[in-house]
Amino acid sequence: MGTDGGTGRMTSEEISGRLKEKLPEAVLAFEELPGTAGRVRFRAESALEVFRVVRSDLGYDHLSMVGGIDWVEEREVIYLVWSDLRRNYLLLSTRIAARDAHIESATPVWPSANWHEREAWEMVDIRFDHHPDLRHLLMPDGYAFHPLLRSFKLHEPEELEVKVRRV
Amino acid sequence: MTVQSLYGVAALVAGGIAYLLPFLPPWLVTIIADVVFGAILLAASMINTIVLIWYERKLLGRFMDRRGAMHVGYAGLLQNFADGLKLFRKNTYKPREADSLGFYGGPTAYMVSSLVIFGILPISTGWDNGSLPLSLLLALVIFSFAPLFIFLSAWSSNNKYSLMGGMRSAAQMIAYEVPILIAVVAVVVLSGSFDLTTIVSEQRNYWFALPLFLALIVFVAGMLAEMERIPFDLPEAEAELVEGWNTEYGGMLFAFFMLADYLRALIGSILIVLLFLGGWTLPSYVPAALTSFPLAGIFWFMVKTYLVFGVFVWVRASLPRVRTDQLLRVGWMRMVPLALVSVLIAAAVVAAHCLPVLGCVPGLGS
Amino acid sequence: MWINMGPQHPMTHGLWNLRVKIEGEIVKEIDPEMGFLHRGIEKISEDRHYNEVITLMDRTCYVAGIAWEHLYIQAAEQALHVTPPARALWIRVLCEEMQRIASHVMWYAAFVQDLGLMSPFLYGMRDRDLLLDHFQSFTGGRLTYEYMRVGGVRNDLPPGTTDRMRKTLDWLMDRFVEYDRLCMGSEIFRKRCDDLGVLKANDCIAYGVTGPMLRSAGVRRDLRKDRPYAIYDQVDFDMAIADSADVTGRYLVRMEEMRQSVRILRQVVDWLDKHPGPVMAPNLPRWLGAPYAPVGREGYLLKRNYPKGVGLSAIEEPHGEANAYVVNEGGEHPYRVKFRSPVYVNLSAAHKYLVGYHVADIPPIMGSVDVCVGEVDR
Amino acid sequence: MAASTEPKEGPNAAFLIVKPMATAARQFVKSLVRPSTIVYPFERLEDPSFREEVKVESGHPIGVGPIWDNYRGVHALNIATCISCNLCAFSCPDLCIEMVTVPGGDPKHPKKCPQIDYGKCSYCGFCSDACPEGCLSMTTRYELSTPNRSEMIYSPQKLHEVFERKLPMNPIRLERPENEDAIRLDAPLCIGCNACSRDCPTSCITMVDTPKPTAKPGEKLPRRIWKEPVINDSDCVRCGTCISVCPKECLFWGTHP
Amino acid sequence: MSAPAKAIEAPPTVAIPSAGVAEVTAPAVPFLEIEGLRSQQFIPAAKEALTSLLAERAHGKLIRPVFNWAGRNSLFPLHWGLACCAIEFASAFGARWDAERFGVVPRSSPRQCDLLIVNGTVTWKVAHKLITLYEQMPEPKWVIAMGNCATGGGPFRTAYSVVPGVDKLVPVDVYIAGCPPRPEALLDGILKLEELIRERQE
Repeated sequence: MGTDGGTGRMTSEEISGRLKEKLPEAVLAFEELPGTAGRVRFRAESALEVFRVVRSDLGYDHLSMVGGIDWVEEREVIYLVWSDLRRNYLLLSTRIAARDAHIESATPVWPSANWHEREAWEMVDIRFDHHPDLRHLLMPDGYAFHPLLRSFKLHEPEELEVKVRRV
Repeated sequence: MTVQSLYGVAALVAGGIAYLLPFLPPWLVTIIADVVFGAILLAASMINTIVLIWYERKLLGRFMDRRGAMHVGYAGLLQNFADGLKLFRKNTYKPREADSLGFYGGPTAYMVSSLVIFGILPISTGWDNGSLPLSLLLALVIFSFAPLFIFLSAWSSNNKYSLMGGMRSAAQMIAYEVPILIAVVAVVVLSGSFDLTTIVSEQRNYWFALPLFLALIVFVAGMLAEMERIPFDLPEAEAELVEGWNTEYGGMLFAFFMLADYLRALIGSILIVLLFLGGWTLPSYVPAALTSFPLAGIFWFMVKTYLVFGVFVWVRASLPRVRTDQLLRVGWMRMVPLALVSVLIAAAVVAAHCLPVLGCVPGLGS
Repeated sequence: MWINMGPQHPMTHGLWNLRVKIEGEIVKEIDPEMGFLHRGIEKISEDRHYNEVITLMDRTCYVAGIAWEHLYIQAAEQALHVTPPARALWIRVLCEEMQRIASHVMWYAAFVQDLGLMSPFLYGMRDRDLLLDHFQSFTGGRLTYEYMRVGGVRNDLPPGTTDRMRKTLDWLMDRFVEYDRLCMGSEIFRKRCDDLGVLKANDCIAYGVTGPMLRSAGVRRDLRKDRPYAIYDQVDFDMAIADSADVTGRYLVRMEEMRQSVRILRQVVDWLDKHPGPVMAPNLPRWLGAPYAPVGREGYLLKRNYPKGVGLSAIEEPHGEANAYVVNEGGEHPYRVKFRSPVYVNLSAAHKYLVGYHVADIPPIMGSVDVCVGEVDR
Repeated sequence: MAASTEPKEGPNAAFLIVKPMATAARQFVKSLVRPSTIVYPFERLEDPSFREEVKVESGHPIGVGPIWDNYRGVHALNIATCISCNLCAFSCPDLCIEMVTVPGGDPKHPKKCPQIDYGKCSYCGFCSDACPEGCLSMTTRYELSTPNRSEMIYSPQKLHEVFERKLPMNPIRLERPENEDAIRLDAPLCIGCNACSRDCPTSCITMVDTPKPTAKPGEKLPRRIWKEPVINDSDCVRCGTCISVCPKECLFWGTHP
Repeated sequence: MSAPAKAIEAPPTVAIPSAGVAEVTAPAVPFLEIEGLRSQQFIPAAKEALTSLLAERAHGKLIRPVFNWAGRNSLFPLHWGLACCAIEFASAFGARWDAERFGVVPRSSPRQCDLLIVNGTVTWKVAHKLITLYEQMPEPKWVIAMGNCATGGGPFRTAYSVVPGVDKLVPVDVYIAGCPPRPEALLDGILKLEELIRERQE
């Protein structure tokens, strides 16, 4: 969807080529995704390298969001990054096993990942290693559940009992 | 003792005193007269204050393109009486860790110190309760007690916001008291007296606002700070300190604060009218019909006071709040020089009067 | 001394807690505490049909409801492979720009009130009500519109809307002058706001700060220009940029954005007058519920094997850049909906622009961020 | 290309505050004539006097024209035309609509009409969009405060009272789409049980005889009634009741022929 | 200067002092009509007023209605914005609806409030703070649940973090339906509450 003709813009092929060249093992696949430059699937173990390359070599200096998706057996972490130079988005995604899901934190590369990762941890139960401050953000401290897991079901609350105010 | 028996006792005492009046010794009658006078003054000032609140609400409403209180009583006139009665009935909680003496004593002293000034201010010819030679100084001194009581009540209510509000109140005092006093010096130089009645009568030919316009500006700004109104309402800055120093106060104690605030606003307006706008007099060249009807003095006095207060409301509707350091800077770097200049102007006017050539300038003292 | 500013505090404009460590009147350390309004919107969305999520979007960001509808709808349409007709796109841009003005006016009202000046609050709410009246005239709601549907918008504009809109825009342009006189024309305002809450460009980018805060630092990024969605490449407008990176800069950027929005709206209204047409995509599958509300028995869709998809959208919301990520796994409900709230990220950088200033500066700085807790906590 | 954000109003006066105070004073004079406040219980925005164009000239931004017709307030239900199709309840995202029995139906097939809990309703209008008969629509009434939580549950009769008060209703009703999905029959599964035809709210399903096939040797014919439903698509409101009552799941949503 | 010139016929029960009457000088209070107070009608009038005031029903007939009138006409809501309804709450205080017409002025400190308008979704995280605020308000106090979230959780009632109705936490006096209610609906709710307070005085 991004318009062409600006300076410093790269086509998706160039990006994927650069990624493959820099990180031949970490990058698993490069897919087309409308509205973005593409979707990079990478190996979770080498997350930090991928982040560094995407940020410094490819120039994606703005991290838009970090999200977690629960695919029951495994969990997916998505990173949406934007480059002011290229004027487009790039989606990084990786899958990790649901059992003891953990991945390296992106905060050294993008400081704005801090709250996103806190939220992803408390909602989808993905632990971010070396995160500076991994505690509850939206739920109260000590909340034991991870609501955005598929196993967490919502239900209608029980009927209201209306108290009568004393006069 | 029930409420009913209180009524009874009060009525009995009042009836008895009225009945016994002719037979009492003169000193006692004087005391009773003073008490009655004081009570009437109290009632008058209270009613005036409450009407002032109504006036501000209505005026502020129009400045803000709305109507203000209008459904309680005719045009909302009874709104503030309802507020007062409601606050009178409300519970008053004292926070557990609060200091009793300061928590209850602070608002009371604040209220009382504001009320006392009304005993000093002259209202019209013959309504001056005896002219005191230093009534201006006395009024200003009592007027500047308030930050002490504010700080007292703020500290004793054991709340961080209150404490910060009290600290600000005490800190900003040094920003405005000095320029106010220097501006007053200009008035005193021009009028040659510390007596408010004399100051007013000195303005029979022209108001001091004309030569001392700079002093008027300084005095108005200082009074805004003294009354803790926008743009200088730092101690109760609602945006950052929830309600400032009265955060922990509810019920009647809060009503005391509100009333005393507006009492002080009234006093501030009255002081401006007395010092700069000719008090209850009009310049001697206005038609006599304007000043000859009964109670003309009080009428013009009230009109001026309410207009001056209207200016305060206008300022409130159009200016944001300054910061503490900015208030200090304004006080010392702008208001003090302006006040000093106005003292020089006053001295120049007096000197000009002393010169034989210009001695014909009317009304420059005697 | 640690102070809790919130959750009930006039500064917060919502439901969050700013813990501040002060020495004297100087802020030394801060710790925002969020989540007091966490309503689990992303979770509830997984239990709803695609169109039913729209009712949640209005409530996600309650000052810019229709912008969030637009955000979600774009992602959902991409995930569901639906293309709306052109007129629907223009109407959506009309809504979004109106909402931008309404949101900025609301921001103006609240922000200036933080500085102790009350009348702009009243003026702002008054002028915002005009825009809400327009919204009400064609969506039927004042704050919660429920107007957009997958594949278009619910209904066309009623006759006369565009003419009334032009008059309102003229009125608003006059009011913007008034706003500027009250703020920029006031020395106290300038003294309060200049060099306050400075967040330089490199910090903005590092912490992901977007929107007027970013543009006030001189960074030229506006998704409407850089990644034109809907029909923003067909309208003519300028990006509002300031260089001061402080509260005054944010004020100026927002005021200029309102003027540019009026400019966009005038073009959109002219276009809408000339190009009547359908506002809903034809041949939508019935279970998408357009124009009907979503109707379905549980599981009937499973027989149908609808193609899967992923939708990603990004819009320049009044507060900044918002993203939505919708995963369609072929079911009636979205498998996962993930949002990126701009205020959320702007708040997470709060220690960068709050520490070192006075306590009295916290309300204007936080006011200039334009906090909407609904979209932060979701 | 960037717009200039230079301050359009600089602080010009040496002493500071002239412009804002002049602005406030102008507003004061304007609102002395008539403030933009609506004296609510006595004046209402939905009154005809406010249905005028915006009065820019006089400075009173009250009302921008006929804004009220489309407002979504309390529902109005015409019980007489309600066909008990359940579509409103199914379309409600907040699950605030419950179908309750009202008098008027036969004992075997009781008439059910929506009962709306206004403590849950989010006024999205999906139910009135879904209503095939136009009997459930939204009025512009918005005053719903009550001291009792239970009074916020509006029974069908109460909703009918709202209807009888002839309040203005939402004028924009959505047209049915051209090519609508329709209900189709998976014929080999059908057992001819008549459940769909019996429960169809619009009686658009008729059971017609199907020829009983002759059994081949060794083959056992299914035990069934040799009838099949035929759906009249023009009368069908696509409520899906037949699908939910079908014991054999032989009805399904199909595309329009 | 005028001494009590007129001879006063004192009631017989009060003994007249013999000396010092002539020397009493009136105080310099120009506006106090002492003469009028001295009239003989004063004592019976005071007696009558006393008896009527002392009566048990006077309290109920005079004092309580006055305070009730005061209480219902000056409801100070707590300045607290929770969610979407807070925007409409603010609109109600805006220029167009101007809730201050009814004496409704928001205060930021719960000590000075007597009306808690719960204008939005209450989550479990904020629940105990809401209760604290309610308890900090001095009696008499009232609660309005504004909007569906406060009434019953609204569209979010199934969520894991939302209190399904604020009446589980504090006693609610008036519910206002709407999502969010229009500012008029809020004003209507406040007027309903005023009616409720009037009814409850008996």
